[in-house]
Amino acid sequence: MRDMMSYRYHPFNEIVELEGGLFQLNMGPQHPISGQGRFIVITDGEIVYSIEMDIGYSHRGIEKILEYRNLMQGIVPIERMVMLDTSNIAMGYVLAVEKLYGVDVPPRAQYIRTIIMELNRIISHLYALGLYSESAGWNPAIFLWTTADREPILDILEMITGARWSYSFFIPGGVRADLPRGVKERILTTLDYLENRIRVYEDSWIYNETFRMRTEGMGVLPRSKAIEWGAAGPNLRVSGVPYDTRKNEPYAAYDELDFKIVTHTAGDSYYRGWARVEEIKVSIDIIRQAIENIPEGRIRVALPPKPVQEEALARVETGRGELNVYMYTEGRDKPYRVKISPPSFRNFYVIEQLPKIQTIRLADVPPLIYSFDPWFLDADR
Amino acid sequence: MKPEELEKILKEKFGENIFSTKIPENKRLFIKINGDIVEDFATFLKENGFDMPITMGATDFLKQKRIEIFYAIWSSTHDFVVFFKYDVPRDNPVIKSLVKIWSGVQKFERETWELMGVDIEGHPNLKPLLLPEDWDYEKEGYPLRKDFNVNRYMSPWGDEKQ
Amino acid sequence: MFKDIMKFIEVNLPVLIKILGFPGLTFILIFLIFAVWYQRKYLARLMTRMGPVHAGKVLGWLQLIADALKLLTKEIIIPRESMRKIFVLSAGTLSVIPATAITLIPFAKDFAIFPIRGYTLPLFLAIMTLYPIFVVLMGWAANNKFTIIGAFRSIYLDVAGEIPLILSTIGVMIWAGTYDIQDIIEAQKSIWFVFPQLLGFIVFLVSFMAMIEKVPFDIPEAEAELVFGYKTEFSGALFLDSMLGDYVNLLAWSLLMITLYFGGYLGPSITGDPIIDGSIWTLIKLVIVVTMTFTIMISYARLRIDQAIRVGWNYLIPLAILNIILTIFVKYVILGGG
Amino acid sequence: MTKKNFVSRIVTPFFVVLKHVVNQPVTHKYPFERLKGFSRTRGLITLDMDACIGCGACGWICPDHAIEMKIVESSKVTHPAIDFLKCSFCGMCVEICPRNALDMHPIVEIAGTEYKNLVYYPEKLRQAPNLKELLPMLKYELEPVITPSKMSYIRKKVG
Repeated sequence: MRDMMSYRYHPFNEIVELEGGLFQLNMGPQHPISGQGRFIVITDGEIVYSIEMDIGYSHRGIEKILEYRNLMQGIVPIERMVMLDTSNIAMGYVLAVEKLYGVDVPPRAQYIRTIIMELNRIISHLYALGLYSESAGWNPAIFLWTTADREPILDILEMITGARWSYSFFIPGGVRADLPRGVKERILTTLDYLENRIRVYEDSWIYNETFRMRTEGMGVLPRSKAIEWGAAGPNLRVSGVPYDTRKNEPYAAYDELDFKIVTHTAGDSYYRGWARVEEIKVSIDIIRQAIENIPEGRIRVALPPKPVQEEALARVETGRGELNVYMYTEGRDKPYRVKISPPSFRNFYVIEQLPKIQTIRLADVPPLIYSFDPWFLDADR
Repeated sequence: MKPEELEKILKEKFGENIFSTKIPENKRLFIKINGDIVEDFATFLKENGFDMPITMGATDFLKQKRIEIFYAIWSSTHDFVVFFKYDVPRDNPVIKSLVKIWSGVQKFERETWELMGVDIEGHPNLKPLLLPEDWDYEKEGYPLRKDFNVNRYMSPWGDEKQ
Repeated sequence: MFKDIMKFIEVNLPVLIKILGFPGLTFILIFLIFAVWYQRKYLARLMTRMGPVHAGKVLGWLQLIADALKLLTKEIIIPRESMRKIFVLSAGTLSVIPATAITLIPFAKDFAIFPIRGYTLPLFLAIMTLYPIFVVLMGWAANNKFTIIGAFRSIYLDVAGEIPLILSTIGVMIWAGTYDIQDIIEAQKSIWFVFPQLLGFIVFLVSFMAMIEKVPFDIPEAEAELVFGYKTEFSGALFLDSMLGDYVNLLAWSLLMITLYFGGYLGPSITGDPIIDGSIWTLIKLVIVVTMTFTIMISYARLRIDQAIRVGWNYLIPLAILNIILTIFVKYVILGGG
Repeated sequence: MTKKNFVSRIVTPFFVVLKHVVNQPVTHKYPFERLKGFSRTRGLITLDMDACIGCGACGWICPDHAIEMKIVESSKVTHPAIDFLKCSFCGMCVEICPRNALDMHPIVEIAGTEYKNLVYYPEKLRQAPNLKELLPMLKYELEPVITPSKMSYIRKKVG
């Protein structure tokens, strides 16, 4: 059909001299800031002409694995897509199955799901803040503070679900267990502690002159381009598109809780970081409301034997952005085809296109990339 | 605009080329269209405010000898998703790239080309994306196809040898 | 032959003790070990973690010696296409320059290695300006794309950092009315120069961070994209030398800051013997300045090279000149000339 | 853009960082201290051989095919053997077992130098090894970070 084998990548971490004084810089998988992937930067030493995100290093073929797992087993592989907010990712899969089988989940399960998803979103945003500050050249203080501040939340989640990150707590039809005793008071106290810590992050990070100088006006994503290239999550909202899946297409208990969408029109790297801190505050509100008026009742409902729909597209707001799960089934217990469109996959495309519309310096490449909160495992599937 | 109104407009414009439409819930419109009219169907959607591509992929139907290509486009003005799909013969699938209309689908098409083996015309940079560079398509086959032999990758249980 | 050496030692024993002893070689080595250990423990404490604990029962002090030994035993890799001699020599001489500058600093009244009087402050600054030249030599000799970029950035930064620093020291010289470091300290008996010279101190502090290349100005070794800048090619003992160079540079500049702004060895007497008192006070102030440096190092983001230069040229140099004018105005017009 | 003026944006980070000196380090010195798990923590799986009727439901539900049914001489039925290299501790086997024969303990110190000794046959699954045996250097187990005493401190401080 065509000869794919002829395409040869350059070996890792090698600087390749191109013509016209340019050289190709491989910030390869072994680079201190690149994470599990590689980005190839073509630059002349100062100005970056093209960034290419080379993904695929941790491609496990989750879409193929899901075709060999029944609906209950499918939760565990899909959580491995992003270790940071597994409950949001699992919610995507579970929502798609519930749409196929037309299940209406009891309200108490919906509230428990919302609490766990918001707790998970806080963890994911905190980790993203840590990585972003590290890439902007910070000594790893903020990274370690955020890691230390995630511990109380991980304890709560371990108390409820039994695991620190791979909860596999949501199943099609509800949740696996009810809230244990004493978790309500512990959550409220931890949220107070977190609110106190958020003020510290604002003072020492967001309203910090050197950070503002370093990231303001850098990597501006205009509204039209954000929509055309398909940015996802805070990166979209900060460029002036007020789209939040929890608000536009409410799932779980989001329609009964009122919260504001964090939006801005500047669309540069500074505000992508700022938006994540604001979203942590919004998540804290949501958890407080959910904890206050959580209804009593059942936590789980059995799936009907036969699916009502043949195919369904579920959209869920994960920490990194909006995850779309398309599922096609032929009535058997294993889904026939699951297509996952992760947020980082689309954010990487936006990162690759940005140098075409704006001059970006070599020193700005890591903060620019980490302002999009990239997650190579998420993009690789 | 609501999904029902768009459905009516599309029915008038494309008539019999639209095989089936479905509105399972308030913000979705599933459409099955004929493969030939994809280009102007897409441009028509783009003019009506459907500007953000969110998913693009392909499903392999081994028994019916066809591959179903699907696109999902969200509209920032009408705030709902159009999910249109069309069929392509399975033995030699060739589709036209929609990158000129929605540049966001470029990476999705690249991935579909690589994993499903669907040849795409007019795509700016068809390079391997997820699979290793030395992936031998003749011996291994395309991963997302149903006739892909998965057992080679199953690791044995415990201490039994393969 | 042996007899003359013995005679030579007896004749200038006190100077030898000073050179090899307190303000000289052993002090610098001990300071290196202390500074690196203190940095790791203090930064760890700020990041709410432990820092080295296990090596050496008490607070992991043995960790540094273990690191040093590890580095010394590592094999020295010299890149094939680099200039061999310059590559090896430049790393070694990096710490010599700030060490020679420290000899001028008095740790107590008339207690400096070279107790010369007269133009000691300009001499100190003249020696310290040699440091960036050797850094560039290192980067250039390694002949690797990363280190060359790192070396160039180091030149831009040093130019942008040094001029405001020297201008702010001029402010101090005018205020004290002398060129000599010891006289400047004596003039601070009434009040430390930090308060009258506050504007000059701010300029000095910012360019001080630029000179010792710590965050927010540690662009030459920005790990983020250049994988450690001009020190990338050094391994084993050479890496230890360049690290030594860094910390002695930090020692030299912080000693200058203490003498100019925090009244060098002045302070209420503890043991009565002026030499010991002066040294204790100098060391206390040194620890405070080093702590402040590490805190600054951790609480700001790294600036891009063009931003750092813009800060240097657009803000620091005008401020320094303004400071000089103000000092002249206040000293000669209001106070009628000291 | 920011609610604070220019000078405070330079000075406040310094003092915010300095205030952290008083905080206690949060590091656990692992082999000597260990984080105590909760009642629901999903760790080592143990099997009650008498209750197990060998139905194989756990083997069927396991998402990672980590459970195989093995013949045991001393009992008439087959019992599950777990390959802990594949197990992802999702706890579905424990949940689906009709006789509640499988149980999970907050022990996560499952390690082995060889592939073989990570495959637990039914006899080895019978009783959970106690912690002292796994971690000889263990001095004490730590309460989770937000302990009841710390909760009261936070509530007082935050008010």
